Formats: sequence, C-alpha cells, structure tokens
Amino acid sequence: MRKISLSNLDKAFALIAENAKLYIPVDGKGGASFKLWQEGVKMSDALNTVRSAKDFFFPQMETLMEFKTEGKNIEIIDNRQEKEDFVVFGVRACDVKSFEILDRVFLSEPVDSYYASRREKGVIVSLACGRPSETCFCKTFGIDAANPAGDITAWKTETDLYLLANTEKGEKLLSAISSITEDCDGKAVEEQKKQISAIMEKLPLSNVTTEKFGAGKTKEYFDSPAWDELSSHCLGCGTCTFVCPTCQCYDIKDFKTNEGVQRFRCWDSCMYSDFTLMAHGNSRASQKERFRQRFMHKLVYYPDNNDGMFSCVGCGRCLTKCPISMNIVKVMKTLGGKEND
Amino acid sequence: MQRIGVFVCWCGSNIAGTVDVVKVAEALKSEPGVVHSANYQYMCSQAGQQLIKDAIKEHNLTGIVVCSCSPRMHEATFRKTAAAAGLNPYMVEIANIREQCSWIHKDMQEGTEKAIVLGRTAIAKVNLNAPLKPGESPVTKRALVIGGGIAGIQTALDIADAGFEVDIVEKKPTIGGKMAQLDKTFPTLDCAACILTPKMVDVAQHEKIRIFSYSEVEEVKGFVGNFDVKIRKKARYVKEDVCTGCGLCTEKCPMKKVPNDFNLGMDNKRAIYIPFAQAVPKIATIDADYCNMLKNGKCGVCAKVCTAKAIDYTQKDEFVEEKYGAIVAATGFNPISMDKFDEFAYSQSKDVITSLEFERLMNAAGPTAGKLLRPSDGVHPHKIVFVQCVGSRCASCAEKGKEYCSKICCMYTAKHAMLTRDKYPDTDVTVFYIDVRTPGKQFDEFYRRAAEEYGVHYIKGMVGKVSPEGNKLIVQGSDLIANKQLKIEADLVVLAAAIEPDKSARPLATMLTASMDTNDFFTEAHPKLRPVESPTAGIFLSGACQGPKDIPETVSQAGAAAAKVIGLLAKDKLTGNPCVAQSDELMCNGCSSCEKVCPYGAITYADKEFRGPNRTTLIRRVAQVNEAICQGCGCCTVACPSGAMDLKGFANKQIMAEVDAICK
Amino acid sequence: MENSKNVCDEIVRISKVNPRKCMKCGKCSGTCPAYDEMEYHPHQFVYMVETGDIEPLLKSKSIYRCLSCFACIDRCPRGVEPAKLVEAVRLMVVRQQGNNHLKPDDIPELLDEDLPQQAIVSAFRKYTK
Amino acid sequence: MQVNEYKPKIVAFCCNWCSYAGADLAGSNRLAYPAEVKVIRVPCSCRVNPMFILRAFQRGADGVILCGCHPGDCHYTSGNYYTRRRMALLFSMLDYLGIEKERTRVEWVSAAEGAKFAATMNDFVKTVTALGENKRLEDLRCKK
Amino acid sequence: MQKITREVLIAKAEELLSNGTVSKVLGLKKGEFSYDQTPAVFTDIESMKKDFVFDDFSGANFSKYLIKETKKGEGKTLVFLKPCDTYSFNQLLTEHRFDREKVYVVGIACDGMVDIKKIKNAFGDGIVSVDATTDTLKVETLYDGVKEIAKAEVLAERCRNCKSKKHVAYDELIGEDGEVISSNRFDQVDELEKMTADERFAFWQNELSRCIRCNACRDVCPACTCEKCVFDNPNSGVQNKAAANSFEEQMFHIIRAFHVAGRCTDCGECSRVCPQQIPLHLLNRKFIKDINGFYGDYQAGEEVGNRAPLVNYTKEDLEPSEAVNKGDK
Repeated sequence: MRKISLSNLDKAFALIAENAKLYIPVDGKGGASFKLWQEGVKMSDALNTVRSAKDFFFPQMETLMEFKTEGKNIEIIDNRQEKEDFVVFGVRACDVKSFEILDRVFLSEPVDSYYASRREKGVIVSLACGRPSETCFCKTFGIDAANPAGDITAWKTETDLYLLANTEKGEKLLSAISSITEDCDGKAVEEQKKQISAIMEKLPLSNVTTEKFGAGKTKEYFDSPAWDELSSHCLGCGTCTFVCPTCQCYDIKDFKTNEGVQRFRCWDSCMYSDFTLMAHGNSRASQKERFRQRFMHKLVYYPDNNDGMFSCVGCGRCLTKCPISMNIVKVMKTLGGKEND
Repeated sequence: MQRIGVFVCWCGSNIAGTVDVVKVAEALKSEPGVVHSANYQYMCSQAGQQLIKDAIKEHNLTGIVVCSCSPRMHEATFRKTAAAAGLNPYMVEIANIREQCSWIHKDMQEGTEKAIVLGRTAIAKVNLNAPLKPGESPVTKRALVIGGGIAGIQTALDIADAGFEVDIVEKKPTIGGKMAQLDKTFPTLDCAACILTPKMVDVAQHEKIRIFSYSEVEEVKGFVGNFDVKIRKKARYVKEDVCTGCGLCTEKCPMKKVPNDFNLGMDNKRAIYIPFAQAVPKIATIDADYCNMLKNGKCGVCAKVCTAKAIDYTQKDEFVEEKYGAIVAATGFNPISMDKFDEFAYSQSKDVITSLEFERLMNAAGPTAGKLLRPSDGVHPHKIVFVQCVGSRCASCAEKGKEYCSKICCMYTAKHAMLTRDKYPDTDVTVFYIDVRTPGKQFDEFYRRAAEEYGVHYIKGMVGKVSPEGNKLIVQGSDLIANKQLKIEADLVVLAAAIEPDKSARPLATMLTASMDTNDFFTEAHPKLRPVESPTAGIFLSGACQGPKDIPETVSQAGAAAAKVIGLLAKDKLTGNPCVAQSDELMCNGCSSCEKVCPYGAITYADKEFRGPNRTTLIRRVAQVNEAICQGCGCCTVACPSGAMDLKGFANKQIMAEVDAICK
Repeated sequence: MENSKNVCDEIVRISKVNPRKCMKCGKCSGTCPAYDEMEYHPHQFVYMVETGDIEPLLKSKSIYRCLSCFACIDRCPRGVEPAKLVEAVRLMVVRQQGNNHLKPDDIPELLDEDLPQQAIVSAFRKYTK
Repeated sequence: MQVNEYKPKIVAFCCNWCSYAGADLAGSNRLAYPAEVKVIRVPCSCRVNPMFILRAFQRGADGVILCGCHPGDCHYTSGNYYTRRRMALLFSMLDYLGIEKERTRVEWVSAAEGAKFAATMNDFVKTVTALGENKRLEDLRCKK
Repeated sequence: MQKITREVLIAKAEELLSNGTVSKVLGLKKGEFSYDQTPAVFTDIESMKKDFVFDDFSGANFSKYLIKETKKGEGKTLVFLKPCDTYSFNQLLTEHRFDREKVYVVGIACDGMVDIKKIKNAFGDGIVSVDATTDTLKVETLYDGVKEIAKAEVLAERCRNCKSKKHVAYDELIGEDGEVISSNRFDQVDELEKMTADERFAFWQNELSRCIRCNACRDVCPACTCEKCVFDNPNSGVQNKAAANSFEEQMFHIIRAFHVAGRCTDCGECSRVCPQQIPLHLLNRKFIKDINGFYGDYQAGEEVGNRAPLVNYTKEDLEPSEAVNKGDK
C-alpha cells in the first residue's frame, strides 16, 4: 500500500495526466460530475456524481460508423473514437460494481468492441465512501463501500490518500506516481473501513434485502397486482435510467449529415413509449409494462441470465432524482412484502 | 423510392445565358431518386412538353422536377403536362432557375452552382411528394358586384345577359357612380348622361339583376363558388317598393340647407332627396343627419305630402344574406383631398376648384345649370388656369399625394379646356403640364385639337404657387421652354387632382381576403395575363379599383371581368386546391390551437374512439379539416405543438428536406 | 470635362441630392421667390448638375441669389431638394477659394442693413444644422 | 483569385403570394443579389415553423430570413400577424440564448417590391458575412 | 392564514368520500424519507390515514395527473390544489384535456414549499429527516447531528417568487383565498438580458450542456400534454433520444419552451424535477416576460378559455426586429 499526502495530490494528477486523460469528480452547478483534470481543477468531496461513471465505457451517445454518399455511391467510414488511454479517479464502490454488471452484457459473445476497447484503455481508481448517504443501499447487493474494487482502490483521510493496486494496470499507474508516494501500512485504512462498516449498519435503507428476488422469480412477480399502483403515476421520463449506473439499453440510429449518414448509438430507456418500437408498435404498450420491465430486469431477468447477480448496485441515484419519488426500493418493499420494512 | 425525371429548360438564352444547363442536368442526374435528366431550349413549348410526357412514359417516372422559370409562371403548365402523361400533377416541382437565378447572376459558374442547388432542393422535395387529389365543391350560380358605377353596371349587365343572376351592391342611393357626375366624355365629347343612363335603365329592368342601393357589404364568408355574403341595407326611411319617385317630398321638404354631395357641395339639396333626375332606383332617401323629424321628431312634412305613403321614419338597417359563386369588386375611385396642397390655395379660395367640380359647373344639371360661373361671385371667368398632375407622380409627398400617374387627367383637362373655349371663346385658357400623356385611340388628336383649333395655351412647367389677390388668383409658375417665371392673373384655377381608390376598398379587401397594393388598389392575379382576377379565387376586379382607368378601359375591363365570372359560374363544380391542412388524428390532442388561428373556420372538432393499449378504447377530441374551406396557408401547422397538423404539398418533412438540400 | 464631372460628383456627395430623381416639372422654379434674380433657375441647377454642365454655375451669381427659403424643397413632388444643390454649388465655390470658410461667430459682424431678413435667417438655419 | 472567400449560406423562406413574387420581380428587373441566398417557397409566412429555422442553422445555414406580405396584406388575411408574434418571440429567445440576433430576420416584401427584395437580400448577406460562420447554433456533424 | 395540515386534508377527504361527492382522492403517499413523497390515489379513508402525507415537501403540481385520473372509472376525483396548481388546472381545461365535471377541487392556501435540493446543497448528503413544523427547519443529518435552517432559505425557486396566492379554480376552499402578488420572478431574466450576448451564450452553454435528455421536464410539464411529443415522433424530423451536441441541447429546449409559450403558467415543475438542476424556468419566464412586454400582461390559466398570445394577434404588434432590439437600450 502506498500513500500520498493530499497536498501532493495535484502533483500526482499532473503525473498521471502526462500519459493519459485523467477524469476526476468536480463540483459544479447541479452537482458533481467527472471532468477532465487540468491544472487547478479540484476534486469534489461529494459522495457521488450526478451521472454514474458508466459514461466512460458506455457513453450516452457514440458514433459507430459513417456512410459517405457521393452521387449514388456509398462509402463506409470507420471513425472510432475510443482509442485513448484514460484514468477515472474517485469512482465509488457502487459504480465500480456496475462495470462488472455491464461487462457481462457487453463483453459476452458477441463482444461489443466499442465497449471492450474502452474497458481496455481505461484505468479505474476507486475511492472508499467516507460518508455514505441516506439513500445508499449498496450493502443490499453485497457491495462493500469501504473496500471498493477497481484497478486501484483509494481511501481518503483528513491528510492523506492511501492507494492499493488490485490489477496490473493499477500497478503500472501506481508506479508512474511512485516518486511522490510512499510505502505505508494499512492502519489508517483499516480504521476507516471499520468506521464505514459501522455507518452502513445504521443507514435507513440497510434493511432492504434481495431475499425475495433473483433468478427464477418471473412467474411470481410478473402478474403481481402491485405493478398497477406502483406504475400508475410514473411520468415515463428517463431520469432513473439515465442516472443509473447499470442500465445498458441503447438504440442505434442514423443521422443524415450533409455528406452522408452517421450511425450512432445512444442510451435508450425502457420507460420511453418508443422503447423497442417496432413496425407493429411498442411491444410494451402501457407505462405499466414498461415500468415493470425496468424493475423485473434489475431484480429477476438479469439474475436469471447472470448467475443470480442483480443489476442494481444501490447507489441511490434514482431515489433522489425521480420526479415522483418512485424507485427500486419502493418496488422491492411493495413486491417483497412486509419483511422488507 | 421515387423515379424522378429532371428537365432543365434553357428558356432560350434567358437561363442558358448564365447557367450551364447541360452541366446542371448532368449534376442532377446523380441525385437520389433521379433516373432521367434532360435539357431543352423551351420546356414550356409544345415540343418541350412532349419531351416530358415521353420521358414519363419511357422511364416510368413517379415525379418530375422542371428547372425553369418561376412556378408562378409555369407550374400549372407542367402540372397539366404531367397529368396528360398519366402522372399525378402534384408530383411536379419547379426549380426556379430563371427569376431567382439566371436573371440575377452574371457569373456562369455562380449561376450554374446555384441552379444545381435549386434543382437538388426541388428533387429533395419531390422525393417526399405524394399524389394529391383535389376535392370538389359546388358552384352557386349567382354573382355579386360591389359598386354600381359604370364598371359595376357593365359587369352586371354582361353577366346577366349570359343568363346568371347578379346582385349589385351600391353604397349610394343610386347607381351611376362617377360617370353620372361627368358632363362630356373624351375623346368623342358624348354627353356622359346620354350614354350612361340607358345602361342604368337596362340594369333596373333586367330580370336577372337585383340592385341593393344604399347598401354595403357587411360580411363575407366562404370561398370560391360558395361565398356567404351579408349585405346591410341602410335605412333610407322610404319604403323602396312603395315610393314612385315623384319628387313631391323633396319639393316640400323645409330643410333646404343640405350640402349636395352629388354636386360636390357646390349647392344644396333637401333632407329628403333623389340624387339626380335619372337616378336608378328612382327612390327618395332621407339624409338622417339633416332631417328634423329623425333628429328631434319635429316636422313630418314629407310623410304628409307623400301620396304613396312611402315614408317610414322608423325604418332600421336591414340585413340580407345571400349566397354567391363569384364576387366582383368595382369600388371605383375618388379624387384625392386637396386640403394639404396649400400652395394651390384650394382651401383659401372658392375659385380654386378640382376638375370634378369643374365637371359639375359645366354640366347642364349642375349647380349653375351648365353656365360656367365662378363659385365665389357667380361671375363669368375670363382667364382660367388648369394645373395638371396635382398630387399625381408625387414621390416625396406620400402624406398628400400619390406616386403614380392618375392617367385620366391629361385627357379630361384637354376636354375641359376645349369645352371652355368652345362655349366661351372670350375666355383665355392656360394649361400647365409636366408631360401630356395621350396614349389612346384618338387621344393625341384630341389634345392637339385643343391646342391647335381651340387655342388653349399649353405651358410646359408646373405651377409653384397660387395666391388669391382681391378677386383674382395670382398663378405663379414656370415656363420651362421660355425659361421664364410666369405670374398669371386668373379668375379661376382648376386642379387636376390625382385619383385614389375609394376608401371602402380596403375594409372590403380584408373581408374578401383579396390582396391590395400599397396604394390600396386591388392586386390582380397577374399584371399581364390575369388582369381582372384577384389572386383570391372567386374575386374579380372591374374598373378603377384595380388602377386608374378611363371610361373605355373601364368598360372593357368590366366586360372581361364578366367573362371570367361567367366562365366560373358556367361550371357546376370546382376542383379545389388539394394542398390543404391535414390532421393526424392519432397525434392530435384536441387542444384547439389550430382552430383558433384558422382564418377560414376550416377546423372543427369531433370526439373519436381510438384503440388504447391492451385492447382498451379511448375517446379523444380531435381536429378535423374541412378541405373545401381550407385554403392551405399552413398557419395551423405551426400552432400545433404536437405536429399533428401538416400541410399537404408543403409538409414539414418536405420543407425540412428543402432546407437540408439548400444547406448541403 | 473630367474635372467638372468630379465637381458634380462632389456636389452630389455634399448635398446628398440625386438629380436623376427630377422629372422636369419645373415646380421648383415655379415656386421660387428669387427667380427673377437668378441667371440659372432652380430646375436648371438640377439639370446642369445632372448633365455635368457645372462651370457656368460655379461662375454664376445665381448661387448667391438663392435665399435658401427651401420653398423648392417643400414643393418638389419628387423629393429632389434643389436648394440643397444650390447650397452645395455655393460650398464648392467657397471651398475652391480655399480660405474663407464662414464661421457662425463671424456672421454678426457681416450683417448689414441691406441684407434681407430672410437671408439672415437662412444663414442661421444653415449653420445650426 | 481568392479561393477561400467566406460565403455564407442563407435560407430565405418566402410566402408564395407576396415575397416569392417580389423575388421573381427582382429577377424580372435583373436586380442582382448574392447567389448565397436560396429561396424556399411556402404558401404563407405563417407556414414557417421555428423548427425549420433551427433546422437550417443545424444544417449549416449562417442566416435565415423570412419574408411575407406586409402586415394587413396577407393573402390569408392574418397569417403574417401570427408570424410576426411567433418570430418576435423566437428571435428574442435566440438572442436570450446568446445567439447573434443578426442571423435571423423577418422582412415584409410585397409582390411589387422587387427592389426591396434585392436590397434586403444584399443587406442581409452583408450583415451575415460580417458576422462570419455560424458557431453558436451549429451541428458539427453537418459541417465538412 | 389557516395552516394546512395533513389532518385538515384527511378530514376534508373523509367528509367528501363519505357523502359520496368524490370516489377517490389524488394525493401524496409517504415514502422512505420525509422528502420522499409519491403521488397516489386513495379510495378509502383508512389507507389515507395510514399513508397520506402533506407537508412542506408536498410541492408537486397535481393538475397533469388529472388527465389520466379522470379517464379512469366513474365518480369524481378529489384533488387539493395550491394556488399555482389552479392556473395549470385552468390551462388544461382551456385545452380540453379533461372533463371538469369529473374533478372536485379543494383549494388550499400555501405559504411555500421546501426544495430538498437546497437543503442538500446546504448540508450535503445524509439527510435523515426534516422537521418542518415551524419556520425554522430542523434537519437531522447522518454526520453532523441536527442542523437548523430558515424555511425561507430553502424555499423552492417558484415559491420564492410566488406569483399568486389566489386560487383561480376550485369547488371549495379551505381557509381564506389570497391575492395575486407582485413577484420578482423576472429579476433573473433581467440579469441575463443585461449580459452581453457572449456571456449569455456561455451561461446557457454551461447550463444546457448538462442536459441528459431524460425528458423529465417535459413529462412533468402540465403544458406538455401532446399525444406524442415531436421529439418522440420519428416522423417529425426532430426526434432524438439523446442530444448529440450542443445544437441538439439547444434545439430541444428552445422548441419545448416555444411550444409551451403562452401556455406555460410558470408552475416551475420543470426546474424542480431536473436531475441536473438546469434553471429551465428561466427559459419559460423569458417568454412570459416578452409576452407581457410585447403584447400586454397575460397570465396563462387565469381564466378557462383565454386565447393564448401565440394564437392571437393585433394589427399593431411589434416587429420581430423591434423585439430583439428591446434589450439594447
């Protein structure tokens, strides 16, 4: 384990930025967001960014290819963008876990080469959560906020930042900044881990469990009468989907440019009326069905296909951002019954 | 995918002079959808049209783009061509590479490049065109003529003679208009009344013609073939069907000081009056502003003397609603006000008069019974100065004059001068002119006769100032040929005032949705080729409401307007413009925005049943467009936030495709 | 010739008058109170500037006879503004001489009893614009 | 020869009855205006949706001008009155968003005003040329 | 002014449910945290007593839910409307969005609602509960114990600049009705107008670039009630699911603001729900301010049936060129 004084953090950032693009969470209007580090940019103390870190591997909109038309001829142009090395610094445990969930989707056959390429180029430096929020429930999904995964795990104390490499990529990055870091024991880190675990127990949502959900529960919940009420006031906006670190649905569309066509993909939301729109219409005709899709996917369908792994990481973003305050916790409690209360 | 044919016209050298038509045709060949591209000297010619027809058949074209002159010129032509070859006429788009390209650019490269873009734009649009079928509407076989002057009279007679019913609406108590006020008419010097009054009688006696005198158009709704018009019959306080026009009431009316508008206020009439002896209809009318009985209930003489019991002091304005297939505007003209021309002392001296006033002074039925006497003292004038172009051709004085030439003044001034010299050889007559314009049959001969045979002094120059001094008028003007400034002591000064459209024309145009120019003359559908039609279908123009005209011209235009009306009324059905608004009921949310902006009331709402998700049904309020009423302006399409309302032929997608093509 | 064209252009530039707008009606001259005093009359000014016949104007006393009463400007149906042209010609002459630019402050001294009132008024009007 | 002289792209929406006819008249009278101006014919100025104007900017237009009949002269009686309100608000909003207000314009051009049409287009092209390329409402995907 | 409490509203609902005036109540249901309230329909008084919530976090505008709710089943829906909600209510009626007969409106006075985002901006994450019974809020936090903050400081933006305490629609009122009040709601618009075009551009770029096109602003907006929004309609030519660049960000917000111009009642829901805290109300208020300035004061929803300024005109309206030059003084 290495440590670096917080006062030297900027130097470390500068060193990292020499070889790769470095993104750190930065405070701004509307909350924290990952921004490209430059001289003078300060790291945010916020617990989490408004948007999740999935943008780095699965951006909201990316060009896949272009078709250039001249007269009646078409030429296909590959102008892939995801070729640069980059480092994301300060990813929280929940978001780190989300990459594992996304990997199962994008890296299983057929491999999504755009995603794969970004995963390969990116180094994740995670950061333990010193002050989890009332909306956090990562523990429900077996995530340890005190000990996040990632290529490097970091812990921040009043004075120092402790760094532990977990992968080869992490080692390499650590060695790049070895000149300003020093070896240390993990005492302070152990101390922080204990504190965090204690807080996690006290969080208001610590009682939410996944016991009632998982693979093989489709029949149990699909026709539950509870969906009617749960979904009845859903606006059908995409807020929950777009702030969610694990939502991975996208749409591929063509944009007619002046010279040809740009084929791009962009996030889609199962909450939208034109989600999976086909010639005959939308296969999920009502908002109830669309609403159900989102939660069934997270709690049942995904586990069905992924060895019981849930596709929710308990980051709590949807809890704070939903315009009508409807969220996965309410769904789990309603469907799961009293035990969850 | 469309199969589009592109046809590039040279228009002789009009287009080919600045646009490389071969290159344009070649470049457009590779546009998406284009399967055939050709160029030809004159696409609008018989041979050119044949070229298009052949190509449509040979290449199975589903749409064509003609790169030629303005669509305002030949869109209809090429639509017919397409239709003749079995293609829906609305699959034709025109790229305007003449008026908006070759004629304004001098550089060949620039012109060619722009022509290609314009062609590409039209192709982009036609790619999204859909065949359209015009709707049909019935034609009401009755015409309305607004205005009962010589223009309206002639139009009405011609239409009626063809067997259609005609109504004339005249705001004055009698038809006849300005011509009834004239003395003689140039260039033949016939007496105006002698040639007009028989026509007035014809109108009165024609079984197909109804006259609404002392009436005005109140409201116009509907569209070509189907106008609904509300006519206000102003209360004249005399029962029209009872009055015999004997005139006893006017003789006995004690209210003698009513300015006589027929004589332009130069004498008085009674509060109950018949405008002139040959009035049609010959019915008395009470001037409510002066009648004591109507004002304060004291008098009632006319009712007492009327043997026919025609007087009705309680009469109210009445409204008549009638359907018409065509409407003719024949609202005529008026001389402009001379009040603002201080330099001519019109408002200072009674002896400065307008030509129309002079007309009345010379008229046997006028205030002086045809004797030329000065209005101020009734003395015969020995020195008369006529000033032409007063308020005409006046570019710098929009607030008092008119920029255009009033056209008739040169001729009537010559007439006045000639008549004066003829009747009173002892009178010296001088005419100040800027130019004398006499393009007309026998016109220049007439003017020369005034100068040569009658010794009228024509002075090239303008009067700068008229100042009354004692009982004389000092006319100061320049004689440009002698290079002298003249000061003439005149007894009478006659101003040839510019003429302007009647003030009622503009509100009428608004009701008719007919367009007007900045001078308030009605705009014709085409200045050369459709001079008697308004761009608004079903509205026709007759006489000076379209522009300054003399009598022969007015009468010929009146006849032409009648011919157009007859052509319309002879049809049983009209095919409409298929480029109308269309509501996508699945998208419409019934908010009523479109209905509020529709100027024609073409949009209504209905509750309709729709299939909801999962076998449910929903009832929704949705907009529906009456295609016969919609005129296709597209205002509703923008008012509609959901994009449910679109315009056929100018659809959102088509316009956006045009935008894209231009910006490419 | 070339010179007189330049002078004409300059006059047009100074006066902002477009002599081509003139339709030769002569109303300016018909209205001019100083007509008889002038060798060249307002309409001739316009015509001569338009045709470039400028030398006679520059030499003519007419330019000092114009009262600048602006009657011609007021009456001209085409908005030609002959008085401004006369003024511009006058300025050309004054500037040619090069050194006697009249300043508003100089005016009171120059006033003499014979000077028409209208001329004084117009001089003030001119210099206060 | 100057190769890279900046030429703006101008889209002009013209109503069929007045302004398009005015443009034709400008042509008939051989009154020149820059070839950068390309006219789209619409039945009435009120047919022009703000979306079309934004679309033009997206596609690379540097200026958009909308021409209709003079207020009071609308062929459809009231269309241009609505246009006037819509565009007043739209232009004000674009200005509020910091987009150069000179890039959009509404002019009333009658069928008789060929000279005005040409003069307007000359002036508009001059104004937009002076502003340079449209950078604030651009969609880079549509630029070469 | 009578303080509106949960109990007062439950009592009213009980009365109206039991006498058959209404068959259901549209209200808010309490959630995990004090600020966590979800719209819900209550058909019996017991469930209402259990879950119904009304406090200083009950700011949601209920008008739009009525479109869907009135189409379900027979009987009237009871809804409690704050003054600002009633303007939306009227505007929806003007546009024939639901049947007035199927709603029973109880107008409730309002002295402003609290915005949780402002509390979080002040104290950070970890807000366990908020006690808002007095004008000083007691905020229980995870890490810093109980904190206090004046309610006035954390009032929602729309409440800080409340335009009216008057109900423009109701069947009955609880307490006294208020008046239309003069607010400073255009101050921020003024400030922006005073900036240079470059500054304004930078301001809006910074704001709009955060947009994630979640459509929450649109979907919550009572004026956005299209069957299918142009931005969702593949045939509209402007459909997109994500903004590809700053143009599409601008496009969406300009067109959305334009579509609701003259119909927007300035209820502020768009800004409330924006996950990125974009001050969207500043776009709508610009239109409202312009409309007032150009065409005379107009308040959407003031009366049912009013003709919105964009579907209206006068012959003397100002020219578009004058509109943009107004700020140049």
